[in-house]
Amino acid sequence: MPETGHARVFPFARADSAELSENPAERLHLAEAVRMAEAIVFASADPVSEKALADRLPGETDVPAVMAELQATYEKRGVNLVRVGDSWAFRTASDLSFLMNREAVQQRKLSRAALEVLAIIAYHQPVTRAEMEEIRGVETAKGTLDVLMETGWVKIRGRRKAPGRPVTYGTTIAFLDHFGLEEIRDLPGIDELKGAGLLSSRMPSNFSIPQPPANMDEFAEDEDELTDIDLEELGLLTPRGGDD
Amino acid sequence: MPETGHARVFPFARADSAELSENPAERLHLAEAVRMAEAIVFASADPVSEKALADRLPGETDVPAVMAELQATYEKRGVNLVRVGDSWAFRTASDLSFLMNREAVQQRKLSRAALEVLAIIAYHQPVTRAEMEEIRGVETAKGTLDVLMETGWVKIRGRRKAPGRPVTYGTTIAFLDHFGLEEIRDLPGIDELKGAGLLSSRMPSNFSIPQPPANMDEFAEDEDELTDIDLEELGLLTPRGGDD
Amino acid sequence: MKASAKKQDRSGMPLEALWDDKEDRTLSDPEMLVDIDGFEGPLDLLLHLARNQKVDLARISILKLAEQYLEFINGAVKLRLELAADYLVMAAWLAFLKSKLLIPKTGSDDGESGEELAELLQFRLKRLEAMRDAAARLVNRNRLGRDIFQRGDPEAVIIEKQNEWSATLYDLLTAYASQRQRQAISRVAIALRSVWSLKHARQILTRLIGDVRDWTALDQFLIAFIPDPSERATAIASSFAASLELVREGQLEVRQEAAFQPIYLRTKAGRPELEDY
Repeated sequence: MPETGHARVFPFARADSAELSENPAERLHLAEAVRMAEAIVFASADPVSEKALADRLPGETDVPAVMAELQATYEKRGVNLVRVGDSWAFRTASDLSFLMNREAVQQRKLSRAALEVLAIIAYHQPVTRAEMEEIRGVETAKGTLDVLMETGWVKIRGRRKAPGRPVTYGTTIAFLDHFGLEEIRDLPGIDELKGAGLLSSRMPSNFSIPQPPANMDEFAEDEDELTDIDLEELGLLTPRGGDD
Repeated sequence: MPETGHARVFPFARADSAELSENPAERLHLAEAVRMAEAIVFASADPVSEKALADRLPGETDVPAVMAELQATYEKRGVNLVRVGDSWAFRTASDLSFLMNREAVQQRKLSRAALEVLAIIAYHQPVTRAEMEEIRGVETAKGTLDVLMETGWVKIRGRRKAPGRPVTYGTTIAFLDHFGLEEIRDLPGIDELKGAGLLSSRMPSNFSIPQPPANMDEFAEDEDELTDIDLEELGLLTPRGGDD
Repeated sequence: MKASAKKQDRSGMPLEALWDDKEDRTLSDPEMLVDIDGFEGPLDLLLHLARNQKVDLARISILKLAEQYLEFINGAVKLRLELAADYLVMAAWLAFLKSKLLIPKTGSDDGESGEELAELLQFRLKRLEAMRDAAARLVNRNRLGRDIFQRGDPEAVIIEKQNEWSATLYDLLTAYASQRQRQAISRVAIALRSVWSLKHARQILTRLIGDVRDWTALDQFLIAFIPDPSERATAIASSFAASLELVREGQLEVRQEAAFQPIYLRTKAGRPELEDY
C-alpha cells in the first residue's frame, strides 16, 4: 500500500484518538511520556505500578492517559501491554503463545564435579575411571559419568590393555562443536593456561598437562577397540539373542 | 504528523515501504511474520539469532526483510530493535538512559589493564597473548584475561597457524551487545586506526615520524626526485603541449 | 614493585576515573619520582613522560624522552628502590638508543640506525596510546545494564543449541586448571628466583621494542644495568650459550669479523607471515 504516507505492513494505528489534545506542545509532551513509560515497563523485572510510573515520569504527566495510549498502540502487535492489578507489564500476544512453548527446555548447568571430570576426560583421553580418580584425588560418582554420557560430549572409547581391561573414556564431535573447538588439540596448553591466568605461574617444575592426541578417534597403543561383546556388556548394544 | 487519519500520539511510521509487496495475501503473511518475530525477540532478554528466528517463523519467510521492517517500525520508540552480530534484540532507546539509571545493575569494575587488554583484543582480533604483551610492553598479569573471559566478552577463538600454534583471542556477541555495537567494524575509530597502521603487529613501512631532515633538500632513500612529468601531473608546471 | 610511596586502592574508583588519574602528576612532583606503582610497565611510563612534553606524539623528541626516562630510573636507583627488570631493560635500551642517536652511523651493517630505532619506539607509543584511547571510548559508550536495558522480565529462553546442558569453554578450563592446581599444591616447591640473565632481558626487550637486530652492542648496555655486579660475568657467559642455542635453532645469525673482534648476533630475517584459522 505505498499509496498513503503511512504505508506499513503492520500498522500500529489506533482508530480513536479523539481524546488526544490538539495542542502540538502537549502532544509532543505526551509522546515523550509514552516513550518513557514504554522503556520503563520494558526494562522492569516486575509489573510497574502507576504510582511508580508517576514518580519517574515528568511531573505533570497524566499517567492513565499515557498508559491507555500505549496499550492501544500495542493492541494488535505481537506483544501487548497488559494491566496486572494496578500495574502494567508487556506480555506476548495470547494468540502467539504457541511460539513461546515450543522449546521451553530449561537449560541446566553442569555441576562442578561434572565439569571437572569432563575436563579431565578432554585433556587426558583416553582415560579410565581409576586414572580420573588419581588425577582428581576423589572418587568419581557413577552419576557424574552418567550425566556426562547424557550430554553427548563424552563416550566410551575402548578398553585399556591392562588387568581388568578397564573402559576408556574420550570426547565426541559434539563436544568440539559445543565448545567451539576445531580439534581436540586446540585446548590450551600449560603455558596458555598460565598466560590466561587460569593456572598459577608458579606451578612446580614437574607439573605437566598432557597434549591431547591429534586424532581423537585413533586408538592409543595400550587401548583396544570395543568388541560386540563389550558393547553388550556395557549396555550400548541390545543383545542379539538366540542364533540370529 | 497529526493531519492524516492515522493520528496517533507517537507514530511508528516508516517513510519508505516501496519495496513491500502489493499482493494482499503476501502482505498479510509478512504482517504475521513481523508479529511473530516481534514476540520471539521481545520475549528474550538475550539477542536471538536470525537462524533461530528462521527456525520458528513459517517456512518461506524472508527473515532479513521482516527484521528490517520491524527495526524501522521501532526506530523512534522508547524501545528499539537492534542488531548484534547476526542476532537481534530489543533494547531501551539510548536517549532515555537518564531515566533508566535506577535500573542500573552494579557493573563489575575492570582494572585499567583489563580494559586495555579488552580494547586490544577487540581491535586486533584474532590476537595472541604474546601480541597483546608486545602492544602493552608488559606481561599480562593473572586476573586480566581470566576476568575478561569471565565477563563473557572475550573468548578463545582458535590457534594461530604459526610455530607453537599459540591460542588466539577474540570478542563475543555479548561484547557487541554490552557496548551497543552491531559488528566489530563499528568499533569507534577502527578505520582511522587501520589507516594509520596502528592495528598492525609490526611497524608499517609507511609509518614515519615527520622528523625534519638535517638537510631539508636531501632526498630520503625511499624517495625519488620529482620529474618534469610528475610536476605536470601535479599541476605545478604548465603542460608543455605538443610541438611548441 | 616496592616503590610505593603512596599506595592507592584503585579498585574502589569508578572505571572512568581510572583514565585520568595520572594527569595531575608532573615531573616536578617529587612523589612522581618514587611512585611507579601506578604504571603498567615501562611503555606506560614512557607514554606518561611523552605526554608531559605537551606535544603531539608524532613530534616528541625521542632523545629528550630517553633522557627523562634515564633520569627517572637513576633517581629510583639512587633511592635504592628495587625496580622490576622490565624498567631496567628499557633503561638499557634507551641508553643504547641515545648513544646511537648521538654518534653518527659508522658501518652499513651494524644494525638499525638510531633514527630507525627511535621511529620504532614512537610507533609503539602511538599504538599503545591508540589502544588506550580506544578503551576509553569503549567504556564511555552507552552500555547494556547501565544506559541501555534489556527486557527485565523475559518470558522464554530461546535455546539456540539443542543441548539442554550449558557450559562454556571458560567453565571447562577453569574447572580443569583449578583442580589440577589444587592437587599439585601438596607437592609445590618454591620456585627459584630467576637469575637475571641476558636471555631473559632480551625476552623482555622483544616484548617492549620488538625484534632488534643489533644485539651485541646492546648487550653491553644491558649488562651495565644488571643491578648486582657479581652477576654480570655469569650473565654474559650464560647469555652467550643461550645465543648459540638460538643460532642452532635458526632464530639468530652470528658474525665475527676476526678473532677477538666483537661477536655480532642478530635475529634472522624473513620469518613466515602469520595466518589464522
